[in-house]
Order: sequence, then structure tokens, then C-alpha cells
Amino acid sequence: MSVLEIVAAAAIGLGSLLMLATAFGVAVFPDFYTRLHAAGKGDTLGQALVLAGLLCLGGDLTLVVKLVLIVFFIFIFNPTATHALARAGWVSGIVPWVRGGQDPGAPREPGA
Amino acid sequence: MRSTDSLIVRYIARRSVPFIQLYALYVLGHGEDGPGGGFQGGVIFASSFVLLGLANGWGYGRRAAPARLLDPLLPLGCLIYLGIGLAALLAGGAFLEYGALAGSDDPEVRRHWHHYGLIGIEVGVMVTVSAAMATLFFEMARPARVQARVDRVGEEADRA
Amino acid sequence: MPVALAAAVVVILLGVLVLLRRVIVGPRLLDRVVAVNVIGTKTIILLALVGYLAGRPGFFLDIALSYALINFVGTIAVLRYYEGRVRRGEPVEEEA
Amino acid sequence: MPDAGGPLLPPAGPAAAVPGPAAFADVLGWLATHYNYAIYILLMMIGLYAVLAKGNLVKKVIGLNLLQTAVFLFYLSIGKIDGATAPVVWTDRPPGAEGVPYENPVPHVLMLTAIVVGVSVTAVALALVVRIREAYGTVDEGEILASDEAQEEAESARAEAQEAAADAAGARE
Repeated sequence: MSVLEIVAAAAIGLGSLLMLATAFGVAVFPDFYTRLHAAGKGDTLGQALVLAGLLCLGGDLTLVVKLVLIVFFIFIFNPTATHALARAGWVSGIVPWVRGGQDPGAPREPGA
Repeated sequence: MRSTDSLIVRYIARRSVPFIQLYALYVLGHGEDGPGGGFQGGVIFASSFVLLGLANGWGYGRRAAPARLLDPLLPLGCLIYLGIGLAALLAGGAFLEYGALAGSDDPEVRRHWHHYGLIGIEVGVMVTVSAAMATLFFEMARPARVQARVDRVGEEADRA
Repeated sequence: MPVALAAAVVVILLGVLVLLRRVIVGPRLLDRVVAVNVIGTKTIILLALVGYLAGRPGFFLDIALSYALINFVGTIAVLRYYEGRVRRGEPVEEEA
Repeated sequence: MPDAGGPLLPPAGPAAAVPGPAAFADVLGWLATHYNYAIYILLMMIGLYAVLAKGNLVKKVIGLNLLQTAVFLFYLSIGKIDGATAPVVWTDRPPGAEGVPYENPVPHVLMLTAIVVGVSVTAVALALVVRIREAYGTVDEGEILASDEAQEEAESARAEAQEAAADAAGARE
């Protein structure tokens, strides 16, 4: 096993564990915004790590270009989708969760 | 359908359209040795217009792919398909026998023309599929005020 | 190396299984959309990993790339539907 | 993956006349090797249930799509060959992969056509739903039927009233 393969295996392992952590975050966090927080950050970094690990396995130029393109697209599209989701939640009047269950501010009207 | 209030979504949608269309053309060209071809490339191409219409509003997307451009493209794709098939027939082969287009019996030349014919067919399929998909989306997402105008024009034409 | 790839596939599939619970229980429509969006990202990675496992990475990366594009369009489409209902003041959640 | 060339049903021997433990084991063994059939039936029944039982017309369309997807999965799974690769020309075969066969491409091609047809069917169904929503203001089947009935009753009541008025006019003459 060469050094590059060890790096690849480490990156793929770390990335897949990060994606598993994302899944648990979305599954167990208490409210919409905290779940969104887990989904937007963990998945974007996790997929980049896994694909970087695959990049270390080598291949011809088209393979490298495709991997870089996938990382690039997800780095743009995933935060945009997360932003749009958070915005939709805020506009529709979902109130952020705080410990103790009290509203953090004045009650919000839907569509405000 | 109005545009979203979010500047980020609108900007990303607008800027990613050329990338999506370029990728659709790549998919179109790799129908032989990859998961591609006319159907898939056409759908990806149309999805760029769908994204524009969703994020920037119906009118913005419709201006990028107007009806007077899409409506002739629908039958044009079928005509390309039929034309290549008939051209092979006229060149002395069977219907859609691309090799006959070469006009020579050299197997190497015939193999090249087989590729050209196949790509031509795929282009025809892609033109029709992408035009049909974009038309489906824009017709179904038509806002009420545009629908009212279309209805009024239709009624006036009926009365005349 | 195939062992590491297969292990990553199993770990990510476990994550999808955990996310499916969120898709089913909700409780809001937006929670389901978040979970489905994350499952979409995981699907892209799964496609890439399976491609390397099957020995045809270029072939599967094409599919992964188109899935990345389509996933974004799908999420935006659901959100536009949601936004429209909120703007018109219609109920956005299932009444059941 | 299930053996595509295996017998479709367990052989019906004399033991199958009285279902004993052997026949039960036969069925279990068949399910273990043909589990794609079971998944296909399950998915199809879920889709059929949605089409039949859901009141919301959009959910009916979703059920129809689920039904279609079950058929796609079924066809693709019976085209699977153990250890085979996707039926697209493999130009850059690595050393050691020379003998790898292709899967049966016929179900793939059939399902490609079926997907295109399915998209068209979904589009037509959704267009109908949009028109129904414009005409009735709802996409719920029960409300649409109730609205239809109310309209028919109103029309028949109006016709009866007209008839009664005509009779009264005739009697006066």
C-alpha cells in the first residue's frame, strides 16, 4: 500500500464518518434550523473529503475533471439549497428553538 | 410564477445555466460509451430552463426559451431523425442504415459514417426532447394572468 | 482498497437509513425536504464509490454529476411550491 | 441477485397437494432467490393503494408514478446477470476485466422507452389536475364529486320548477 492509498483510505473514511454524523444530526437535532445546520455543513465537507480520497486513487484526466466538477457543483448547490430552505422556514414563521422551549423574541407572523 | 425573493438563489440559477447546458451537450456526445444519448442530454438541457423559470420567474425563463423558438423545434427534431433515415434509404441502404450514407464500400469509411449518422439521430432526439420538456414545464406553470390573456385572445379569435 | 470503499458505502447507507426516519416522521414538510436533500447528496457519493468498486469510475461519475444537477433543481422546485403556498396564505402542512 | 434462469415457480410435486413443511420451505426458498418479485409486488401494491384510496388527485398521480417505478425495477432486476456490468460499451477495460459479461440490454431499452412514456403520462395527468383545480377550486376527489352532485341537483330542481310552471300555465288555459 503506497502513501497515496493510505491518504485516500483515510480521507474516504473520515468523509463517510462525517456524512454519517450529518445523518445523525438531521435525525436527532431538536428543530428545523439546527437540523439544517447539520445538513448544510457536514454533508458538504464530507462529500469533498470522500471525493478527494477518490481523487488520490488516480486515473486519467477526464476522471480528475469529473471529480473536481462534482465537488465544485456540490460546493455551490448545497449551500444554496440550504440557504433557500432556511429562508423558506423563516418566511413561513418557524421560530428557532431555544433551551427551555421559550420563544427567542417576539412572536412572528407567517409571511413577514 | 414570480421570482424568488432570494438574490442568492436567483444568481446561482442564472450562472449555472451555461454549465448545465454544456454538460448536456457532453452527455449527448457520449451516447456510445457512456450513460448518455439524446433522451438524457435533452432532459438535462431542458432542466436548465426549468431552473431559470423556477428561480427567476416564469417570464424570465420564457424569454430565454420563447414559444416561437420551441414550437418549431418540436417537429424539427423528428424531421432530423426521419431525414437521416430517408437519406440512408436514398443512398441505397436500408432505413436508418447509417453506413450507406458513406457512399463507399470501404468498411473503415462506413464505420465512420455510422458514427456520424448515430450522432445526427441523437441530436434530433435531443432537440425534440428538450423542447418538449421545456414546453411542458412552461405551459403547466403558466401564471393566471398570462392564462387570462391567452384565453381573451382565443375568445376574440373565436368571435372574429 | 476495495475494503475501504465498501466500508464507506456501508457507513453512508447506514446514514441514509437514519435519515429515512426523519423523512417519515417529519414533522414539517421542510424537515422532510432537508432529509431528502441530504439523502440526495449521499446518493451522489454512493454512485461515485460504487463506480470505483465496479471498476468503471468514469461511467458512474457521469451519472453522479447529472444527479447533482437534478437534485438541486428538485429541491428548488419543492421550495417554490412551499413559498407560493405561504404567500397565498394557504395551509402548507398536511391536515390529518 | 436472483437467478434469472431459474424456474419461475416452485415445482408442483405430489407433496404440494397437502401443504406441509416441505412445501412451505419450498416457498421460502423461492422467495429467498426471487426476492425482487416480492419487492416489486409490494411497491406495486403501495402505488395501487395510493391510486385507489387517496382523495387528493396529486397523490393519485404520485401513486401512478410509484406503480411505474415498480415495473421499471422489476424489469431491470430480471435483466441482471451475476457479475455483469452495465450494457454500455466498455472501451477502457482494465486488465483482468476482459471476461466480464454485459447485462441483458433489452429490459434497459424497454424501460428507457417506458420512462419517456411515463413522463408523458404524468404530464398529461398533471395538466388535467391543473384544469380541474381551475374549474372546481379543489383537487380533492370527494369535493369534486360533491360539487358535481350539487350542480346536478340544482339543475334538475330548476327543470322541475320550469315544468311545474309550464303545467300551471297549461291548467290555467
